[in-house]
Order: sequence, then structure tokens, then C-alpha cells
Amino acid sequence: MSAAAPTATVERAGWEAPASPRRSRRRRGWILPVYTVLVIAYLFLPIAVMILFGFNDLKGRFNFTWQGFTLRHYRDVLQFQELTLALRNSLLIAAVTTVVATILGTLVALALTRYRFRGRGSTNMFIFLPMATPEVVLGASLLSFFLTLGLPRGLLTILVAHIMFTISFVVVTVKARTHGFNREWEEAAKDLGATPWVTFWTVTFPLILPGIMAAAALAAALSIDDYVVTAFNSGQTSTFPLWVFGASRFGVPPQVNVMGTIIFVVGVALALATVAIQRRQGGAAPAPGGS
Amino acid sequence: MGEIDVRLIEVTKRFGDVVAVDRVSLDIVRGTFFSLLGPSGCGKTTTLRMIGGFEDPDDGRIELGGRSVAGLPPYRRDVNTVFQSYALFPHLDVFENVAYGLRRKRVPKPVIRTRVFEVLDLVDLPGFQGRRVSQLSGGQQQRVALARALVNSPRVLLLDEPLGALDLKLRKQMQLELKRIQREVEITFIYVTHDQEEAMTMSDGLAVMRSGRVEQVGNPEDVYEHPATEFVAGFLGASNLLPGSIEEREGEFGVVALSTGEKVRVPARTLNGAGPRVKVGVRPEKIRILPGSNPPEQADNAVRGRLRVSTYVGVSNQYQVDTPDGGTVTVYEQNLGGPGRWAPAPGEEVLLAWHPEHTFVVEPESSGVEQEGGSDE
Amino acid sequence: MGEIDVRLIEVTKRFGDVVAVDRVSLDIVRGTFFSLLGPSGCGKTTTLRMIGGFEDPDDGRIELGGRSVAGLPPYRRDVNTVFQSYALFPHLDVFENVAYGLRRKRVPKPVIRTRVFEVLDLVDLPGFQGRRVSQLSGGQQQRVALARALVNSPRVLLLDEPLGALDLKLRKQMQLELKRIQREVEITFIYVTHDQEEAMTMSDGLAVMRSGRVEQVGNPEDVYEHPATEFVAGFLGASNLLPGSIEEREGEFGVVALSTGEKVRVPARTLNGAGPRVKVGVRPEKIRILPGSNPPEQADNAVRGRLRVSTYVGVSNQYQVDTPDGGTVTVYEQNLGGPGRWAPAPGEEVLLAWHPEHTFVVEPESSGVEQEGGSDE
Amino acid sequence: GVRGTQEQPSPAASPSPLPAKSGELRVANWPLYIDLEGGKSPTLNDFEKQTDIDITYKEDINDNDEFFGTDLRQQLASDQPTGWDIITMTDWMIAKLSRLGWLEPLHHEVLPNATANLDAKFQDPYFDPGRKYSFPWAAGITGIGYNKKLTGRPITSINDLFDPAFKGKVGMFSEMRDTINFALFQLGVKPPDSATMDDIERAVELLTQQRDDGIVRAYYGNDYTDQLAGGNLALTMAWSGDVNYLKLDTPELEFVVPEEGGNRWTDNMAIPVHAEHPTDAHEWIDFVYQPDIATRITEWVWYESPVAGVQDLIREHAKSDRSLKPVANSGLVWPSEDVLANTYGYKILSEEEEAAWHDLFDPLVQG
Amino acid sequence: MAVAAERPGFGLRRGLVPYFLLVPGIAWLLVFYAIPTIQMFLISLQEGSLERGYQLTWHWATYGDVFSKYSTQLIRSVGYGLVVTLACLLISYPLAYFIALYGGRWKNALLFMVILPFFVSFLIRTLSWKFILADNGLFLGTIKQIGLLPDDFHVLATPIAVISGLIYNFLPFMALPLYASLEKLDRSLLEAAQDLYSSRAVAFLRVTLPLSLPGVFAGSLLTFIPSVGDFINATLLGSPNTTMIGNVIQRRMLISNDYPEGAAISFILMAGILVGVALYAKMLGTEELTG
Ligand SMILES: Nc1ncnc2c1ncn2[C@@H]1O[C@H](COP(=O)(O)OP(=O)(O)OP(=O)(O)O)[C@@H](O)[C@H]1O
Ligand SMILES: Nc1ncnc2c1ncn2[C@@H]1O[C@H](COP(=O)(O)OP(=O)(O)OP(=O)(O)O)[C@@H](O)[C@H]1O
Ligand SMILES: [Mg+2]
Ligand SMILES: [Mg+2]
Repeated sequence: MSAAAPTATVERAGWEAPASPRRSRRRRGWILPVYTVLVIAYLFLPIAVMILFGFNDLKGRFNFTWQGFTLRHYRDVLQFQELTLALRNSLLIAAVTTVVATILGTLVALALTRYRFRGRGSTNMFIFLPMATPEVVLGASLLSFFLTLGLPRGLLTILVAHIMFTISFVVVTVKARTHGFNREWEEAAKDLGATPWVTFWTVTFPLILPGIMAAAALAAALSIDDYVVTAFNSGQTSTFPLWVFGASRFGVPPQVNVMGTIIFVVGVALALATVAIQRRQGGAAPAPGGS
Repeated sequence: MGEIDVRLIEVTKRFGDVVAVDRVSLDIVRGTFFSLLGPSGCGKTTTLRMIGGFEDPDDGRIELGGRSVAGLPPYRRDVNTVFQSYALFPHLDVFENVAYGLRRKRVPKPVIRTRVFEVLDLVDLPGFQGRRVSQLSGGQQQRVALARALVNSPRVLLLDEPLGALDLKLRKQMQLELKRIQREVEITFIYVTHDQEEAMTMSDGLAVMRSGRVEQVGNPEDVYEHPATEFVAGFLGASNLLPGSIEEREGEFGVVALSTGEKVRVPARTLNGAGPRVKVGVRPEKIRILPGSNPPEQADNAVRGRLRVSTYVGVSNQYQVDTPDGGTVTVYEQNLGGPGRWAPAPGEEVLLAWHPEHTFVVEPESSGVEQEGGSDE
Repeated sequence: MGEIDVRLIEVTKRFGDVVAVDRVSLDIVRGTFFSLLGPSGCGKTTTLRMIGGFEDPDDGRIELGGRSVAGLPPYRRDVNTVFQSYALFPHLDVFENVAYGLRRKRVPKPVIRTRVFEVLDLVDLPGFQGRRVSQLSGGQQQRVALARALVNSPRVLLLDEPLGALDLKLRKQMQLELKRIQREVEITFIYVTHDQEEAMTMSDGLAVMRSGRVEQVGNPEDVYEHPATEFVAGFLGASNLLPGSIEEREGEFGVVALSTGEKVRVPARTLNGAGPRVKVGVRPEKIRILPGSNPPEQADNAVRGRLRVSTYVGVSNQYQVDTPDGGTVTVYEQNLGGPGRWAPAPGEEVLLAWHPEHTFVVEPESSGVEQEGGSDE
Repeated sequence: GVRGTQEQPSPAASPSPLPAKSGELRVANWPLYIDLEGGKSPTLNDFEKQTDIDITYKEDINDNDEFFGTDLRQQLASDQPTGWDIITMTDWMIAKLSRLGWLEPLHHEVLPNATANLDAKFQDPYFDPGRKYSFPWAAGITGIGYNKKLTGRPITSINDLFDPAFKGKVGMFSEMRDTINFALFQLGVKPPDSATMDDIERAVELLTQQRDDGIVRAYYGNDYTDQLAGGNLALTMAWSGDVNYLKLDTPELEFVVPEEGGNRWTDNMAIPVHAEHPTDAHEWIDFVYQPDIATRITEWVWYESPVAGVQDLIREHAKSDRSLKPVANSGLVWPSEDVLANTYGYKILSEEEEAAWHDLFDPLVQG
Repeated sequence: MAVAAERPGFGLRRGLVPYFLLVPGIAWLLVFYAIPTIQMFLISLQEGSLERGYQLTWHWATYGDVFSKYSTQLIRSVGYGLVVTLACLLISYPLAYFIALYGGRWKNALLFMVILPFFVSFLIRTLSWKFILADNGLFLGTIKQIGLLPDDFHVLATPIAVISGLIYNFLPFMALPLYASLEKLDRSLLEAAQDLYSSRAVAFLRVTLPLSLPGVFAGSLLTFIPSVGDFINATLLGSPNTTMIGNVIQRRMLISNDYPEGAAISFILMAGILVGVALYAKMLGTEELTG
């Protein structure tokens, strides 16, 4: 769709009031967007509270009741060295996990939906197992494995663990996209001299990108918020959730809220930036393809 | 004739129970324009897909340039395809769609630009390079698909109804362009079309397929004038087939007694091997329609009938004439018009006359063998 | 004529900068077969989509059965569409695809079965009910799309090149069926086709579109025999257009002096309002090609030329004849054949003759200013 | 794998000789349990400067059991170093670890500050007689925290936790030992060490009754604090230091050591076996036992310091720094002799007892 | 011409492609998931204690014991999981639908916003929810003041709180796969359906929904499986009568130090889930979906 088509869609969706005679259309046109905004508001509700309490001028240590407005936690956001370090670790781990798990998981998903081969059925079932395994078991058995290997716990083992338990989520999500993928585009690419590798990058990948992005987002969220498995395999490395859970014994400092707020605001800004960039490029997402 | 560029040897393809292509053998000479004709579902697309490398034959062997291509993936075959369903890349604009193959061949950027713009001009889509595929009309999409394949000047070009969505005028223009390119660049074209005129005017050779099998291969005039089977006769333009039995095989012209009782003369060579019961064919445009009162000319074959319908179709008038044995004969008459001309009225007795040279003979189809698309009149 | 079933009043649709449909007005009478013709990308599909309710016009008004349908969603219009791209449901088999509309109308199950099987027979796909869409050939898919719309017997049926992927024979058969259904069930058909013969034989009325605008509306013979513009003349079958200027407007036949110097007579009514510089048109099949030595008949228009190419196209022979002023005239001659007939050889001087009644006159296309697209007749 | 220790627990083993100082140290402590200033801990800085030891101080402990499970159990069971040189564990966990033989006996001779400055009342605890394995970091009391407004009356007794008037507004701990202790106090079984299995069964019965009567809202871990502050709980088992802090923002909260008794607990530094830098670990323990260092930590942490004289030093500082007033004189941070007399430790459990207790207690909190 | 010599074994290589795609991901799972989990499985058949050590005695009886002991929690967890999955499906479908079909250039931004709240700590989000849902907080307090609810009504520490927490936290696990599969929906099919007398609702039911089944399948499994095994929501938001099987496992392994029992419960859970997945795939009529 071009600059023109989305406008048309948006109009139909009722973001701009259409001309008068289209009453029925307008009516059903605003329900979905309003609903979407409501759900997102619901998702953001606790975030709003979090942001609010980042400004709480608390007197004690427990950030539970509103005491008044202050910016001092923003000034002192790096007050807790360990927290800062933990956050940095978590971001790093999430980034690496997302990239690696998304790649590995996407390959598996492609194999499972695009090819018939022996062991496909059992592989399909096997993929669900790590998701079904309780986190304590995942953490404890992986720790015991690392101990058997004599592998010191740290950043590396956390990464190994995170990649391990996010792969399945990626596979399942990407499969939802690649299922029933219309092969004729790939055939056309190959016909035009593209090797499977090039075909993948120039055709398959852009067309399944929405699925990959959804999977990557899930992987990132899973990794950045993981507590149990990380606790087992972190050794002397601290992560954001570990620190925050620990801190809850003596009161989670507002700096945690501030950091959450920063992550959130940067996230929203990035999201809006992509919109702006796409507007500038005048392009939009590829047209959906049937099967 | 030159070397064989594309050769199919007893190629078979099954989809489950469906035999889509059944022991097809074809030899296509380098640089020629070869058409595949046949009713819907007869296996044309499947044949092209096997040549392109998208399906593996279940049986038989395909050679390109004299070498078997079994297992050779599509991207290693110097073959490009215009897909029946276009298969344009939805995430790329028109320019990038067309440039796709050139980019893969690492053609320098400026050359790509020039060639893409050239070919877009050629398919009459100048200025469309920035459009998304979803912003094109059906015919425009088809032309992009054509451009995307053409721009690569491959050795073999497979075209699956490449002009089907175009209006007559544009189609004619594209036909000329295709023919010119094919001659100039010496590309081997394998061309699926439903437009018989297209097939007739453009092809050096053609094959008529039916239910996965090749019924007849030859050059266009041959196949048209001397269809080998009732099916081919019926498929290539309307044909009148009159049942009868052979009375006389000798001489330049044999004689067939029609079931109406009338006798017609047929070129003796077409009788070779035909059983006693045959069908006698004559193309509608070969028949002259004359007032029933006219005496038949000596040299002509002639049949009497009663006009049922006459239809005006621009270029010509069409007449449906009932014969005494319950059959129908179709006649096309050029619409020369003019106020003074005799025009038969429905219900009127008419005389249908044609030159024996234009008569051909085919074996009648044993019932039941017929598949979709093949119900003759 | 009966009541107007579908009426478009100054309907306009833009996609960004592209004006896909530009102030189109049409009146389509209930139960008639109306065709839309026009070059690729001229706005036919967009027009149908607005009637079907898939696009909202930016301007103007659409009425079905006399009532404006602005804002009425597609499922509340008793209109069915055969989409150019088929849009078959990939998750349903052929039976369920065809049964889809009936199920929505809560037709009893046994009736659905009967109707679906009937219509599958009609489109020559018996036994295909269990197939998935992906297991069909292109033409089979198109027929399923046709069946899916037909089975509902809607009040208005929009058909966007419904037979484009079928072979001639099947297409003819489908044409007859469509026409029969349209007459029997009194459905209003709005039919997009690129096959002019199809449009001519089947339509009660037709409109020729160009770049989003209607160039001419009328019944097929009218439009064919008396094209209103050079574009229409050229679009509906090859036309020979010879430039000239009006010398004489009076009487039954006016006189136009061609740029070759020869004078031709034209029906005076076609001269109405035409400027001094005009083009004189004659259809290729109206021209007889005669030996150059022949004297022209008194009653005929005649032009001399030299044969450049003759082509064999099955039904007819085509000749390209160069005229002295550098133009080309195309002639179709029915392939009556016969050994004794005179056939011109390339390079030979020929005489081209036709009856003045078959001559029409159009204004030459100057810049881009064409006359307003006719709304009603 | 999680192999069992074939090695016999040897609580009597004498300290193995200390290796040379390595210049490296890895300490695990609870978050926010050390002073901070401008993002750094002055104590840690001073330690590095003074001892030339590169300290990795990690706030890695969230929970005794969890830390045991994730950072100690499997490592030590398979005779591998845990990676920690100092861990900070609550008393009963120290007892459990020493029972398992998983703690390194301390070399008191290299702990001059610690041995000299350790307040007398911490010198010979029931869970680590003679401070063989551990030195306390901070201490506190488990009592009852309540919301004056919601209870409408001062709370003094464990009985109040069982009062149907507070139906659905009472919080108990999911921590087995704390909660069972309270039930024992209610039953008059004191000290808990004297409890028989019968007593425990009665205690759990009592608690089950309390739960089934709908008096208990839920069994909480650290998260009781927000429920107390948010007014969802009228009264709850609570840790002294928490309520101290909560009061600052929610003045209607009070902490009381019930008249039947409260739980006295300490968090203790100890060295796990196989620790790689035991010499440096000793230096750390001794370092934080310097009164001025301990004072600095306590002024930040607000839990009772086991280092003698710290309260006096804080009082001194409070004269110039008003913000230190509450901690300087708080009866919660510095419980009086009377209060302490009414507090008890936890019963030291054998492995079988522990398992038996869990079999009784777990169904209580898991419905 | 690029027609190379016929290479024997080419077909074989083609047949190996799926295995190449599988290898990195599956190998990762085999090494870091399967081996440790098998170790843990053997532990579930051990007897002993920390002090005495554990011996592998193939003590299958543990399985029977824990099954009867914890069947309440097991059933409750499955019940919660089903409710949560259904709720997530109902909430996220319209959301994913709108973003995928009408998101235009906002697509990626909206998608990102759905996942963004999950990048800030779980604990903080939950703390915020507890603040919002406090017995006399902003929300309930107000309603109580109007008199619509009895004074002692509360949400926290009830099944409602646990289920709501699960719904909130697993919403993106439903929404994202749904989005991934809806995004490829060919809109011309919806037009065709509407052309054939389907109201929007019917077109949705007959066309959109069936075509998005891969997304529904993926989403419901990504939601159901982890939510059945979840423990943290029940810990923070629940009460004794909302204990889930995850809490039991957590407590068995981390607090009672009973690995064999904890592991045994886990494996029962996993087996149950696998059977469920298989049945579910059958039910949706597409074993194809799992494969
Ligand atoms: N979504 C769109 N955005 C921009 N331009 C469009 C869009 N859809 C159609 N067009 C343009 O509008 C014009 C009319 O398109 P339409 O599909 O109606 O043509 P058509 O007459 O059906 O042509 P064809 O015979 O090739 O199918 C074309 O030039 C096309 O490129
Ligand atoms: N995947 C498939 N599974 C089963 N049958 C198939 C499949 N693909 C094609 N067929 C069948 O094989 C036969 C040949 O199909 P093919 O597409 O080659 O026909 P075609 O000659 O191109 O027809 P058209 O002119 O309609 O495009 C048809 O009857 C079709 O139904
Ligand atoms: Mg085909
Ligand atoms: Mg169109």
C-alpha cells in the first residue's frame, strides 16, 4: 500500500470522520480502534502507576503510598550501583538472547513448516516441552548440568539458559506466520536466479518478518523478566529482576520505577519514530499475501 | 531445423490420483516459438513447471540444451517464467520486481536502471516503477510479470498465458514485441495461450494437449488444416464434424457417405488407416452459405440444411444450420455487408458448399474417453 | 426498455493521485447484459468494485434498483461478483467455496447440494467438489469463482473477466450458459471482458472506457459500426483510419478528400459537427481486396495501394496494404480458399474497395482534449 | 547431578589452615543491606583501599531458602565451590548449613575487631555456639505490625492475630519457622526449642483453624509490606525494621512484640566450604566490625548492629544530623532487655524434623 | 547457460535442508534442555535426603504419591490456565485483528506498545496492580463508596486476582502470534465473503477465524502452557486457596528441598500438557498445525 492506501484504510476505520451518508460504516468503524486504544490503555495502566511512583517523595524506604512529588529519584537514578549494573546486564542478556533465539527458532520453524522429513512430528511435540517444564525444574536441572560440566556460572550460563527457554516461544510464534506460506513467491525468486539463500533474504524473510518480529518481541520480554531460571544459573552476575526481587525485602527504591519509566519512554519514542520514518518513506508494510 | 533446446521424454507427473501430465514427449528447437494449447486443466502449467524446475517429474526425463536437468534447482536453469498467477513480490515495488533477476545476476546498477525502464516502456507501463503491486490493475500486474521475466533475456522463456488479461489492442502490440524479441535475442519461447489466433500467428510449432497427453504436435497450419483427431479438430476453432462412412478410398479424392445420405469428397491421404466409420470435418469459415434453390457447383462438396440462428459478431456473421440427420453445422461468413447482399433468414432452406480440399477426416471418438473441456457439438 | 437497475451518476474514484474512475455515468437496464470494455488499467475493475460495495466513490452516486447504496455494505447488496483475481477461499474445498453464499442465505442443505452440483456441472467441473483450491489449475479456479457467484442467482452479477483463463471452446460453452442463465433468471450482468467478440455477441449494451472515463455507450452494433471517437474505432477491432478533409456535406453521402488525393463517400449523418479535418474509418473485414488492374465499381469507395504483408490466420487471411500517403490499411479476407482463387502477392498493386455505407468518420485525436464521456444514450 | 554428600557432616572439624591472601573476594548479601552514597558504598571503597582486596559485593540474596536452592545446594552437594566467599544467612539457615557441614569454621585469631567488638548478647547464639561458623551482620525481631486506624485499638497479643474481628485482614508469614513459632507462643510452648512433634501438630492445627475461619488473608513473604502499607491488612506478622521504615510514610502503622513472645533473628556472615578466598573473607568480617564502619552501615540500614557501641556513636551523630534521630533512639532497632527477654530463636531441626515440619506446614499455605 | 551437469546426490542434499535448519536450534535444546531434563527425570526416581545423599532406586511410587497429594492444585492450575487462555484469546483477537488489518504504518508501533509494558520488571507491574486493586484503593474504594460493593469485598488474595494477573501477563503471548498470522490475511477473501452475503461477523467466523487458526493455536499454547505452570502470580496475588501446581513445585524444590517430589510433579504436568497439545491439535482439525 502506498501513502494513499493506508489513508483510505484509516478513513474506513473511522479515524477521520467520513462524509455524512456513511452512518453504519462509521459506527462499526470506530469500535475497533477505540477497543484497541482501551486494551493498550489497560496494558499501560500499571505502567502509569509505576511512572507516578517514580516521582514519589517517599520518606522511608517503601514506595507504597503517595507522599508528594519530587524529581530527586531522577537525579539519583544511578544511586544504586548494583541496580545499574543489573539493568545493564539484563539489557545485554535480553539483546543477545533475542537475536540468537530468534535466529535459531526461526530456522526450526522454517524447517517444520516448509519441509516434510522424518522426525517432523516428534520435533513438533518436542518443541512444546521446554515451555511446559516448570521454571524451577528448568533452572535446577540446567544448573546441575553446568555443575557436571564444571562450568562456572555467569553471564554466559544465563545466556545459554535464556536462549534455551525462549527458542520454543520463537518457534511456535514464527510457525503461526509461516504456516500456509504461499510458495509461489519463492518459486518466482528462484526462477529469477535467486539461490535458496538469496531467496530467503529477499523474499521469504521480508514476508515473514511480522512473525519474526512478534517472536523477537516475546523473546525479549521473556528474557528481560526472567527470574527463576536466572537465579539458578547467574553465579555472581546480577540481573534486574534478581535485584528487584531481592530489594523487595527492604523496599524497592523508586529508582527502579525511574529506570522502568526510562525504558518505557524510550520504547514509546522508538515506536513513534518508526511511524515517522515510514511516513517519510511513504511506504508501508507489505501487502498481506493469501495462500 | 536447429538443435533441440528443450526436450521432454515421456515425462509424467501425478498429484495423488490425478495424472496431470502423462508421458509427454516434446522436442523444442532452439530459438523457436513453441505454443502449448489445450483445454483448462490439461496439464500445460504443470508441464511448464517441470521445465522450470518447480516440480520434479515422477517419470521421464527433461533435457535443456541436451543435458538432463533432473535435480537441478530453478535458479540454476537459464529459464525464466511468466507465471499464470503472476507471483509478483508484494513487498517490492514495480521497479524492484522487474529488477529482481538482474540484481541476482549482479548486473551493474546503471545498466539495471536502463534495462528496467526499457522493458517497462515495452510493456506500456512507463512511469509505474514506483507503484506497489497491490496498486496495479489486473492487466498491469500481468505486464509487470511479463517484464520481470523478459528483462533477463534468458535462453528459454516459459510464458503461461502471459497476455490473457490484456485487451485485444494491447495484446496485439505485445505479441509483436514478443515475437520481435524472440527473433532478435534468439530466445526459445514456450508459450501457453488460450487465444488460438495468437498461437497460430506467433508459433513456429505447437502442441495440443488433452488430459495430460499430447494429442498432436506440428506447425500451426498443419495442425489447423489437418487435425489428427476429432478432439484437435474441435479444439482449434469450431469445427463441423459430420458422421459418415468411407465409400471410396482410391484416387486423389475418396468419397464418404454422410449419415444425411449426401456424399462428399475428401482428400484421399486423410483417409489413411481410418476405419470405415469416420467423421468428416470442415471449418466454418470454409463454408459458403447459399440459397437453398441454388444448384451445387460440380467441384464442391455440398450439404443441405435449414438455417436455425444467425448471429452478428462484428467481423463476421455466424449461422447455425440444422442438417436432416439432426446435426448442426456452423458457418462463418465475412461481414462484407453491403445493402444488396443476400442474407438467409432463419427457417430458410440453405445450401452449404465448400471445396473438397478443405475437408479432413478423423476417427470418431469412442464415447466416454472424453474429459473436461472436450464436449464437441 | 425496462427499469434502470444499476445507475452510476458522475461517479469518481481516486487512489492518491491516480483518478481510477472519472465522472462515470451509466444506466443499466434490469435483466440486460451490459459489458464494460477498455484498455488495461482504464478503471473497469474499480467501477465494478464500487458497484459491489468494496470501494466507496469519492464523488457521485450509485443506485441499485433506484436507491442510493452509499454506505450499504457488500453483504446487503443483492449483487455477486466474480473477482478478477478469483479470491477463492483457500481453507475450503470446491464444494464449500461454491456453497458459501447459499449457506449464508440459510438455504436448506439438500437444496445446497443439488444447486452446487448443478452449477459445478455447468462450469464443467463435475467431480471436483472435494478438491482444495490449491489443487486446481488456473482455469479450474476461474470456473469455481464463476460457479460461486452464479449459484446465488443474485439480482446483479458483476463479472470481471470471468472467462479469461479458459480455452476458446470452453469459453464459448460458458458464454452460451451465461447468456442462457441471464435470460432465464433475468439477472443483470455487468461484464468486463477483453474479448471483443464476446462483448459483441453477448451484450445488450456496452460501454467503452478509457483512462477512467466512458468514451461511448451503446448497443454493440452501433458502437462497432459507428464508433464515436478514433479511440473507440481503434479499440474495437482493428480499424483503418484514413486522414482527410470534408469536401461535401450535403445529400445522403458527403465526400471526404483523403490525403492520398482519392475521394470517398461517407454517410452524411456521420459528418454532423465534424470539423473540416477528419479521419475516415472502415473495418478491415469490410474491404475487398482486388487486383490493382480492376476498375473500381461505381458504387464503391476505392483506394489503391501496394500489398506489403499477407498473413495466414486460420479463419482468415490478413493483408497489410501500404497507401501512397504512407499509411497502412489492414484487410481481412475470409479464408474461403479453393485452389482457383486469386491471391495477391506481396509487392503487388491492389485495389481496396468497400461500400460507402460502411464508412464512418471520426475527429482526429489532437492533443488530449476528447469529448465528454457520454452518460446516457 | 544432585548427588548426595557421602562426606560425613563434621561440625567438630577444626579450622583448616588459612591460605595466603588472594586479593579477591566475593560477598553475597541482601540488597540494600549496606551504606550507599552517590551510587557507591563508602564502606566497600574503604575496604578496597585499606586491604587492597578486590571485592565483588553482590546483592544476590532474596530469600534464605531460595539462595540455598539456587546458589548452595547443588554446588556444595557436588563438592564444588559456590563462587561465594561470604554468604549472609539467617540463623536457622546457618544451623542447617553447619549441620550439613557446608560452612568453613572461622579463624577467630585473625578476627581481632570482630572478637573484641561483638556485643555480648550475640556471642553465644543457640544456632552457632561460640560463633564457630558465623558472625552477625544485623539483627531484628519478628513481631506484629498493625494499622492503628484499621484495628481501632492497640495490638498487644498474638491472640489478636486469631481474632475473628479482623477476619480477612490478618497476614501471616509463609516462612515456616516464623509462623510456627508464633503458633507455639500462642499455645504457650516456649521456648520453641522445647516443642515436641505433638506441639507442632497442635500448632499447625491452630493455624489451619485460623486459615479456615477466613481470618488469614494470605501467607506472605516480603510482600506483606505493601499490603500493610496499602491498608489491605489490619495486622500482620512483621519484621521490626520494615515497620520502622513504613511508619515514615504511613504514620498509623505500629510494631509490637507480642506479650506471648516474638522471634529474634540475626543475619550472619559465614564462609561456605570450598570458598576460594577464605583469608580475604576473614578480612571482610573483621573490617565491618570496626565501630565506625558498623555505624556507617547501621545509619543507612536501620537494623540493629551487633557491634558494641554503635548506638552510642549514632546518638552522637544524631546531634548534628536530625535525620538520624529515629534510628538513634528507636526501641525497634535497639530493643530493650525486657523486650529481648520475651523473644526467642527458632528450633534447631534435624533433617527428619525439618521434613516432618514441612509435611505439616506446607499443606497449610498451599490450601 | 547455467545448466550444470547432473549431480548425483543432489536430491539427497535437498532432503537434508530441513535438518540443517533444525540442527542449531534443536541441538541447543538437546544439550541444554533434554540432557539436563533427563538427569532431572532420574532424580525424580531417587530416594534419600540431603544429609544421607540420594540413591537412584527407580522409585516410581513418588509419582503416584504426588499425583494424589497435589491433584487439587493440578486441577486448579489447568482450570485457571483454560480460563486465562480463553480470556486472552477474547481480549487479544480484536486487538491483533485491528493492528494487523488496519494498523497501516502504525502496525509496528502498536505491536511494540503491546509488548512494551513487559520490559519493565514483573514485580513493579504487579506492585502497581496491587496498588490499583487495593481493597480501598482508587478503583475498589470508589465503587465501595458508591455502595455498589460490600465493604469487605476484595480482589487481592482471591482467585480473581490470580487469574487477572495471569491474563494481564500472558496477553502478549496470545496477541503476538495472532497478529503474526492475521497479518498475512488476504483481504480480498474478506471482500469475497462479504460479497457472498456474509456480514462482517459472519465473514469473520467463516473466513478470518479459520484462516487465523495457526495463530489461535500458537497463541493459546503460548498462553496456556506457561500459565498452567506459573507460580509467581499466585504467590503475589493469591491466597492459600489459589495455590497452583507451580507453587507446589517451587516449594517442594526450593523450600522443602525435595527434588524427587518436585521433579515428579513437574513431569506429570509436562506429560499432561503434551497430551493436551496433541488433543488440541486434533480438535482444531489440523494436525497440520503442529506440523
Ligand atoms: N490501490 C490502488 N492504488 C493506486 N492506484 C490504483 C489502485 N488500484 C487501482 N489503481 C489504478 O487505477 C487504475 C484503474 O484500475 P482498475 O483495476 O480499475 O483497471 P482495469 O480497468 O480493471 O484494468 P485491467 O483490465 O488491467 O484489470 C489503474 O491505472 C490502476 O493502476
Ligand atoms: N497440487 C495439485 N493437486 C492435485 N491436482 C492438481 C494439482 N495441481 C494441478 N492439479 C491438476 O492437474 C491438472 C493439470 O493442471 P495444470 O495446472 O497443469 O492445468 P493447465 O493446463 O495449466 O490448466 P489451465 O489452462 O486451467 O491453467 C488439473 O486437472 C489440475 O486439477
Ligand atoms: Mg494453467
Ligand atoms: Mg481489472
